[in-house]
Amino acid sequence: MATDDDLAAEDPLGVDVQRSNGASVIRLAGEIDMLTTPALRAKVNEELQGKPTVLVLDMLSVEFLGSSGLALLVEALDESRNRDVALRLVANSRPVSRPLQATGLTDLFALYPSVEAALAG
Amino acid sequence: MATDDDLAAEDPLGVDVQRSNGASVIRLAGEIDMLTTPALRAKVNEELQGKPTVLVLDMLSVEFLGSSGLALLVEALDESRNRDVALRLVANSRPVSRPLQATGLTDLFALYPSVEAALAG
Amino acid sequence: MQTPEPQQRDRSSTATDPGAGSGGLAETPTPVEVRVHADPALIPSVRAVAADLAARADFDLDAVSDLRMAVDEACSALVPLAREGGQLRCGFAMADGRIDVICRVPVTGDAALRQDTFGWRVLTTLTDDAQVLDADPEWLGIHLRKQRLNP
Amino acid sequence: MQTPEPQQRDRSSTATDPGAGSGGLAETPTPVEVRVHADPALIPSVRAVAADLAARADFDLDAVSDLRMAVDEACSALVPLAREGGQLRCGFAMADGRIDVICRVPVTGDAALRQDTFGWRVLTTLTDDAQVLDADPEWLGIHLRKQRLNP
Ligand SMILES: Nc1ncnc2c1ncn2[C@@H]1O[C@H](COP(=O)(O)OP(=O)(O)O)[C@@H](O)[C@H]1O
Ligand SMILES: Nc1ncnc2c1ncn2[C@@H]1O[C@H](COP(=O)(O)OP(=O)(O)O)[C@@H](O)[C@H]1O
Repeated sequence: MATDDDLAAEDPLGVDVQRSNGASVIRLAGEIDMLTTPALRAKVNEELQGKPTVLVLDMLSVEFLGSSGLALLVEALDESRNRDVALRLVANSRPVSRPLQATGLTDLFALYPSVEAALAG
Repeated sequence: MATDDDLAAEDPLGVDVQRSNGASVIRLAGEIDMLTTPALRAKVNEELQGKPTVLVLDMLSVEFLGSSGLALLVEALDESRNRDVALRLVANSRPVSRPLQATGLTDLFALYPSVEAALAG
Repeated sequence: MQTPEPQQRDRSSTATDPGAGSGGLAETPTPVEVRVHADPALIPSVRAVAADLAARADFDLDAVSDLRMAVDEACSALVPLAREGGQLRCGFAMADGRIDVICRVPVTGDAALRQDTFGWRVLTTLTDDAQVLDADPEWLGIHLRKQRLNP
Repeated sequence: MQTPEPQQRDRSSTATDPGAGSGGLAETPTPVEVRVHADPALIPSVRAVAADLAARADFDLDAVSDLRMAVDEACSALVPLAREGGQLRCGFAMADGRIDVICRVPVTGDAALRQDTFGWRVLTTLTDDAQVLDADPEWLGIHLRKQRLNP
């Protein structure tokens, strides 16, 4: 938001991508909400287009997950199926697990407690 | 505050006293502010009146320390000197160390990292 | 305990009846109110207030998370409908083991809140009650209620 | 960076000039405002908002702690002076690496804020600037300013 310059001085969502051996790992840190979802969507789509074998979303450092973020996860799941990419989420704390559970989405996703476990499959 | 019953449903400051071998340990948990300082003052004065050799204030679980709490600590220090009680604070985290430091009070107090260290002196 | 009373009689509860105030939805008195520029960048601060109040009212951690998320949904739905330069106002009333939240923004005549979205479904899933407040032509709001599970 | 400009020209900063608003101190527009019943039990929620805004404005942890404490002091000094049933209002403006806070309560004519207390000394120690706002006969306020140390 350009109007409140200092408020949004720090990007509230960190997105870091690492690729190796046909796997992409997107490490997220911060808050996934209406404000930060669009940039994340672009990044996830970019990785899906590269057709990795596995796409891991490391959400261990996510502090908030709103419905726009949940919608993005659902979209990414469908798109990963279309492209034969295995989408795997890494999440073990309340800010991610509670929204998935409360909205009944937990069972849709392949959830892992660590990036290593997700890469091992 | 009787008017906003549910807001203050939980006492925002836990105070727990243990006495043994002439030492009193007051364990505090929560917020020390305008609202909670009066009850804490009564408890501290009660312990000082018992003239223990050592009075330890365990502040490891204190989450906020306002000026009313700082003023109480300063009072308790004077009173402990009058009564020949060794007052020792246990504190190692920002919610306590920063207020003491920012107000220049750190040097007045005997600070310890743990209750064991405070009891050992 | 899970059965909200149909009528509310104590001071803080009547304040949550948005039809009661003479000032309309804009001036709905509650014990706690946050007013921010209707800017998505300020929604995180509003949802943080909701979480803080729920934690202080002794809601369990899942319920704190649910209320944070529900308030985020309500604000995210309303802010894009706000009039240029308008305020997002969220009032909170804590009573009888529940929290009532009334979020609203000033709108122009044709603003409407979609209830056929994923966001609205999430909001209704996370709360015990969610109502659109559209009786005031100048303001559009959402009233949420969340019960505490533990007594 | 540590030299506050004598005059403020952008939108959010002029909002921090309490003399500017036509509504007096009661209606001092800021990007974020919290209004609560003037009740000591609600001060923790107000200081939590101050800490949240400072953290989001990238203040270091000591500065977040200092602002939380300074706002607690301001509120604790004002709430006992508030008229029966009155509101404590705290406005926050974030700009140029600093946060301005204006806290105020409605008062009767003879209310005065003591500046010879330990609490006031703490408040001035923790902030870069602290002013009593007593130009409005109906409201009494405190204006605090805290600079971010890191650029
Ligand atoms: N039981 C809890 N569960 C979840 N969050 C909590 C809980 N207690 C406090 N918090 C959160 O931690 C933050 C700081 O809390 P605390 O240090 O107790 O507040 P303060 O210092 O403002 O009085 C608050 O913003 C609040 O949202
Ligand atoms: N860098 C920080 N330093 C201190 N406190 C912080 C920091 N970031 C966030 N907080 C506090 O932690 C609480 C929750 O933060 P967060 O989960 O990021 O907020 P939210 O989910 O509301 O968007 C906030 O109330 C805020 O005061």
